[in-house]
Amino acid sequence: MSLSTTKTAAPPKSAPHEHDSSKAARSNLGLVRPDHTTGWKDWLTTVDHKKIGAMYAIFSLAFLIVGGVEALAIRAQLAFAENNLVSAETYNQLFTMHGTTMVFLAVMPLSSAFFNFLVPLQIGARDVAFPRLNAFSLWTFVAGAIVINLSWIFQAANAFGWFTPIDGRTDIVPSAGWFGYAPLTGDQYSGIGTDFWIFGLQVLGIASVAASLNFIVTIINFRAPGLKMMRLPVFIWMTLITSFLIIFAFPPITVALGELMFDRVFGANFFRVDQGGQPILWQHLFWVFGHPEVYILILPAMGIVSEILPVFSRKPLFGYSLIVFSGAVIGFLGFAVWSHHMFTTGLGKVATAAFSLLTMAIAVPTGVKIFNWIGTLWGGRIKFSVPMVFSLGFIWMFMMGGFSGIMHSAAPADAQQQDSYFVVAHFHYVLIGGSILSLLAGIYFWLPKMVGKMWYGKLGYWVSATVVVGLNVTFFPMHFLGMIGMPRRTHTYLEGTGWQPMNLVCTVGAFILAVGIFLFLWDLIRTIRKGPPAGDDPWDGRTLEWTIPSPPPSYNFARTPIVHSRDPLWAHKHGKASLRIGSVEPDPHGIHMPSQSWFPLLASAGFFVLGLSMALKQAGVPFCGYIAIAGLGITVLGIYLWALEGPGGFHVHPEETNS
Amino acid sequence: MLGISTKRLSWLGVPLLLSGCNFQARQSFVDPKGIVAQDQYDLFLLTVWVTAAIFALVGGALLWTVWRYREKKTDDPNTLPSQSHGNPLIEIGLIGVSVALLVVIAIPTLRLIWFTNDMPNDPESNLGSWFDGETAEGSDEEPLIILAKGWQWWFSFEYPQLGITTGNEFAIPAGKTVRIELRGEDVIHSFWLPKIAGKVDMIPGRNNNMWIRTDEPGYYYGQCAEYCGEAHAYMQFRTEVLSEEEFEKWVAERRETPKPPAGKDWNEFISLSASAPEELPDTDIVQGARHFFGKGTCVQCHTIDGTFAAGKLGPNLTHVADNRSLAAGWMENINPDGSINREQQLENLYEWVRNSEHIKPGNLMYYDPNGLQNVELSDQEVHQIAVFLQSLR
Amino acid sequence: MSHAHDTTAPLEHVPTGLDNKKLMMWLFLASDCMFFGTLITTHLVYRKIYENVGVDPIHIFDIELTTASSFILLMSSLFMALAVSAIHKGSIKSFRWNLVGVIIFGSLFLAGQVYEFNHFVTHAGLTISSGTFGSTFYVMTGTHGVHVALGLLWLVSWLCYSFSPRFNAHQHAIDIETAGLYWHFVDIVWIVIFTAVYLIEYV
Amino acid sequence: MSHSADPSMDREFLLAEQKKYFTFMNLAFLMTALTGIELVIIFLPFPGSILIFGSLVFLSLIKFIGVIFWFMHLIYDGKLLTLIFLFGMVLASGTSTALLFIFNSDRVDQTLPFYEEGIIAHEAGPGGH
Repeated sequence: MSLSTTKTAAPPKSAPHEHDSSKAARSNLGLVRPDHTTGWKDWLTTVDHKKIGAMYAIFSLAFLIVGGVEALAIRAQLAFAENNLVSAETYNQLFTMHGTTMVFLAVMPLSSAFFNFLVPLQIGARDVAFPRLNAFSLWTFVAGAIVINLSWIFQAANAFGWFTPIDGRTDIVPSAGWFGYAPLTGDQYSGIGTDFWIFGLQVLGIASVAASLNFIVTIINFRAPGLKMMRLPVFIWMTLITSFLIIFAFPPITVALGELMFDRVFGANFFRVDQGGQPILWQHLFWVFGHPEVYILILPAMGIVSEILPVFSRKPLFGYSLIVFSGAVIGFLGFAVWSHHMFTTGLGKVATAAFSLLTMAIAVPTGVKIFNWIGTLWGGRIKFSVPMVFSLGFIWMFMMGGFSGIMHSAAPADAQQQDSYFVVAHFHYVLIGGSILSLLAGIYFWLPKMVGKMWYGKLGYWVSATVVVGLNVTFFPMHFLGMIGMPRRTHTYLEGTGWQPMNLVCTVGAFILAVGIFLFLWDLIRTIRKGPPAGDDPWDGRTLEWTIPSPPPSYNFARTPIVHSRDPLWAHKHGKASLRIGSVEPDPHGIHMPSQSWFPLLASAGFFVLGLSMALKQAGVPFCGYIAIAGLGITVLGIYLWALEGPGGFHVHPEETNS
Repeated sequence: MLGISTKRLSWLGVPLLLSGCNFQARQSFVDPKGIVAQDQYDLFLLTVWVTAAIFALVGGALLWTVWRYREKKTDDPNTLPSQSHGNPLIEIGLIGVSVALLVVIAIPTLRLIWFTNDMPNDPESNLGSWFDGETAEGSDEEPLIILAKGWQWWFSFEYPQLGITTGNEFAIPAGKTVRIELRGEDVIHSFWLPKIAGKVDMIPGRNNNMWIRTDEPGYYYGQCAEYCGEAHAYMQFRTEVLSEEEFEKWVAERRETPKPPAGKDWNEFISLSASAPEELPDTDIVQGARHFFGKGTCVQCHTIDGTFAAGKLGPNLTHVADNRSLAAGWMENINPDGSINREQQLENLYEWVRNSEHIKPGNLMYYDPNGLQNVELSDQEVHQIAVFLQSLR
Repeated sequence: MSHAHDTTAPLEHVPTGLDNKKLMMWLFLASDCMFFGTLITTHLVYRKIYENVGVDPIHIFDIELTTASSFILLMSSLFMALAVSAIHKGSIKSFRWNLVGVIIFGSLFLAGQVYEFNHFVTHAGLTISSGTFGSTFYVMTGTHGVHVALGLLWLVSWLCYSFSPRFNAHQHAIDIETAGLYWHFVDIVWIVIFTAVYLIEYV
Repeated sequence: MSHSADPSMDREFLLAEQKKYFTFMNLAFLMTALTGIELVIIFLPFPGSILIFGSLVFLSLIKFIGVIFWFMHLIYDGKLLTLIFLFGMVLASGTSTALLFIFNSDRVDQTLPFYEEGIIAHEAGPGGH
């Protein structure tokens, strides 16, 4: 795609003192920078947002499989009444880890993969604002994820008799639920699984907040010339709102987890009932985080769908400003409805009524989005490519999840639905039908850009069909299971309850869903290996990322684009000449590329040591307190070296090499 | 295309699912029998109808749009569809309609929040004005109060006005308002009796309460609905709604305390048991009682009214053989029709004491540091304890 | 010295004209509002629901000392503002002296807090396990103390770095300003804690 | 933060910095005075007075605003920064207010042992009051 060359004056630049050669330079510390490396060294030290995004995607898909296997084990156990496939303790560990894994290790990082890959490309930037901080976020996420999941290894070691915690408790995998309600998570009632959970989540929280700060700065400051806020793609808007939600929602959970840690490790009394602690406070703090977290999971999905629908309807998004505005309203209201997770805790009339009404109010901006999506389709020329099929499935399934959400908002009716399978059905429709479907749509949409290979064959349609069918067969009957009284988080149930037939249906559905995900992975791998070349713009796209080659070169844009409208590429192709994308005169020194670095990885490794050894300290493993301090030392050392090595960087000259 | 049509096909499965679903199931909240549950069900149905109507409209619009504006072979590839990007009037209109529909749900919701949260017996309560009867303001009659406590993993029910304590089962009179005080004794539990009323949590350190009332005598099943640890799934309870006379009878029965298997009274039995066991008759029941109070360490956790067994950590066993269930509702103790097969019951009691760790994994009777895991009991001794337990009615 | 020098766009392109690091620090501080908000709320909630916390805060608090601590932190904030002003003017010498002032006052504050904690534990018997009051008080003020300590570490690092030949007033002014923002934030958190935790007990 | 190398700009800049210097000094004196006033008014003989409570909140608010707008340069910087920070503040204080409203002593289980006996602290016995 050749861009017209509307020229602006080249910005004056001070002479850069970095050297331009493709040889690795030395940092201020005198160490050789890991620039221009290849293979694993390159991946470990990269600061390139595209590679970091790809790694987020790989890790999150891996954890999606882990969480999925946990889900299948849960469903297999529940298929028959009074089944004994897994023990009660294992079952509790499975559903705890399933929830934690899916929320923190699968859906959030998969969204993050899209943020990383797309944000600079869609706003016409070279990279994110702080590339090394971005690498740090990735590796800290990996550190936290490994800390939590290592508990399975220690549980296995315990089964073989190689490892026994000092208090003799054998629940080494977290088993208190992803919500971790005190006092069940107190040291009286649960073993070191809870410690793994606490420290893993704390580390993950650092990763999320650091990444979000980075994205906000990037979106606010790194937009290409002419890309005003109200010209941003909706996906970028939703990224911005999600990032704001993360930076405001994670502090409360950080504090709550910290207080829980003080209870468990240092004998504080935040949630210790006999000393005056109020467990209900944990619930409040958790849901002050937990409800915005729900929107952290769904808003990126809405952004992705808002990008895909216009492309395949060949029409602009209907009601752009209203969609953006309603996204912001959803985000803001997300902080005002947390207690609707606690309608049965005896909040009192006024609080219950207030939270009930506010929850209903959220249905309005959500409905606005759905109306606008239909408005986008209306009058378009709808092409049923795979991403579009997934997006349409998303709207349908998300609507169903939304409607059961409205049912929950009526607090007295919710007193029957709360903690029953009705709720399980509701949030799986929202999270699978909402988040996962749209993330799959996004993968089908942007993978060609990511790897430069195009999907081929009809497998994509089969994936969408299997996933949607599996989703409905699994979760639709759960509405009825909830209505006939099956509570959540139960390891088994009696024959006489009448829950058997539909549980069997759900289990069958879960395996259909698993087949769908398996087909998807197969399609993904075969496309990456053998797909035909995708070309720059395979879908007739509308936004800036489709103006550059696929896969994008390391420097993204050879010339910084100048944008004159919303949907710049569409306007460029079909609009008036005045709306064509311009470009900034390139810098004669070439494009400045940041240097790669080992130190973000080092700082994250410190968190890994810290988290793991704090959990093991609770198990009574000797010297772990000192190792934890050493871990903190590693992090501090990493940050110092990172700061002292200097920014570095080198220049590339795409115009020379390309022309 | 495929994705859409399959999605439609999946709807064909719904009737099949419905046929596999028994809405009269014993914990079904769509088969309400109490006033609170009935109101909650009505509100639920209202939300279902409202959302179903929206779903039909919006979903229909979606399907129609997708069908109508699909790409056709006849479309001219060189022209673009209309590039409209918004219509404020339509959007404001749709927002208005959504708000109106939500108001339809909001008004009865608010009404019911006040209705279910007003407690009988509270000075500022308006419950009396909601429906006529004994809870009206200024009425002399006190509602029956039940103190329900959640333990890991069983329920205890105390009647402070009547001086009765039961475990995992309680009875209430039909047609009377009952106020239930809820307490969590260790971790958070939740009291859920789906056919009578929605759940309210039992939170340690916090006083919660609810009221229930039903006019239909019968037998109802409930369960803990807040995840409370390893044996959460096994934490169930049952409620018998009795006519007023039957309730009086039940209260009288439950107030009776068991007699010792030998000797004049329990003190004598215990002293004999300690000083001169050979003077006691060598029957299973006597030996069982001795194990219960001695070697079996049962008294550390269980109470039998009228004796010095006053443990708090386990259910009250005063009338354990009259209970319809064992092991927090997990095992049947009485036939569904109410008749009693004594041999079967003995077998159950034996099984429960002998194999509790398999029947209810994680239960504290076995796994507590002072529990049965550290008590050596032969099969015969367990049998004797079961015989003694069966005598408690 | 700050976390990341490696911003990739020249300022000329920045649509808002705000420096990346400064923007990021403000975002972090906004996030930290929620952090300290939650900690202070935990304390206030327990103070609200328990009339009797087993210990009379007025008796154990030494309000004169705490007021002095507040004054000390305010003074350190003043020096910080002057240090930032100095570095903008390019006067490294004045910058260093002001920074030394910040570090001295900051250390004094920390010393005051250590003295206070020590006094509470040894004389009033208030430990982290003393009901909810001990837990919320120590964790809240302790977290604030850790923030102060981290800020000191950061500023001491800059003081050392200012002697390095690589230090350039022009180039590093923004880093100093960012560190300063953090330091001032620690000060305003203390302003809130001083009122909401200490003074309010006397009303 | 890059002021240009132009000498006339430099002089203006230095003048502005000089003005800031006095602003900072005055502000510091004001806040010291306010802190002193705070210490004094809590000992005024109106215990439990809403007036004292209100003035404490008011005084700390003044100090708060003084620091964020002048020491932290918000008044000299872009509006966006003010907006971001105030958004965080509003969210935090809103959540805090809601939680303080929701928590009431009337639902606290007052039968717990510590509540009756007041043994929450002081296991160590009477100290140096």
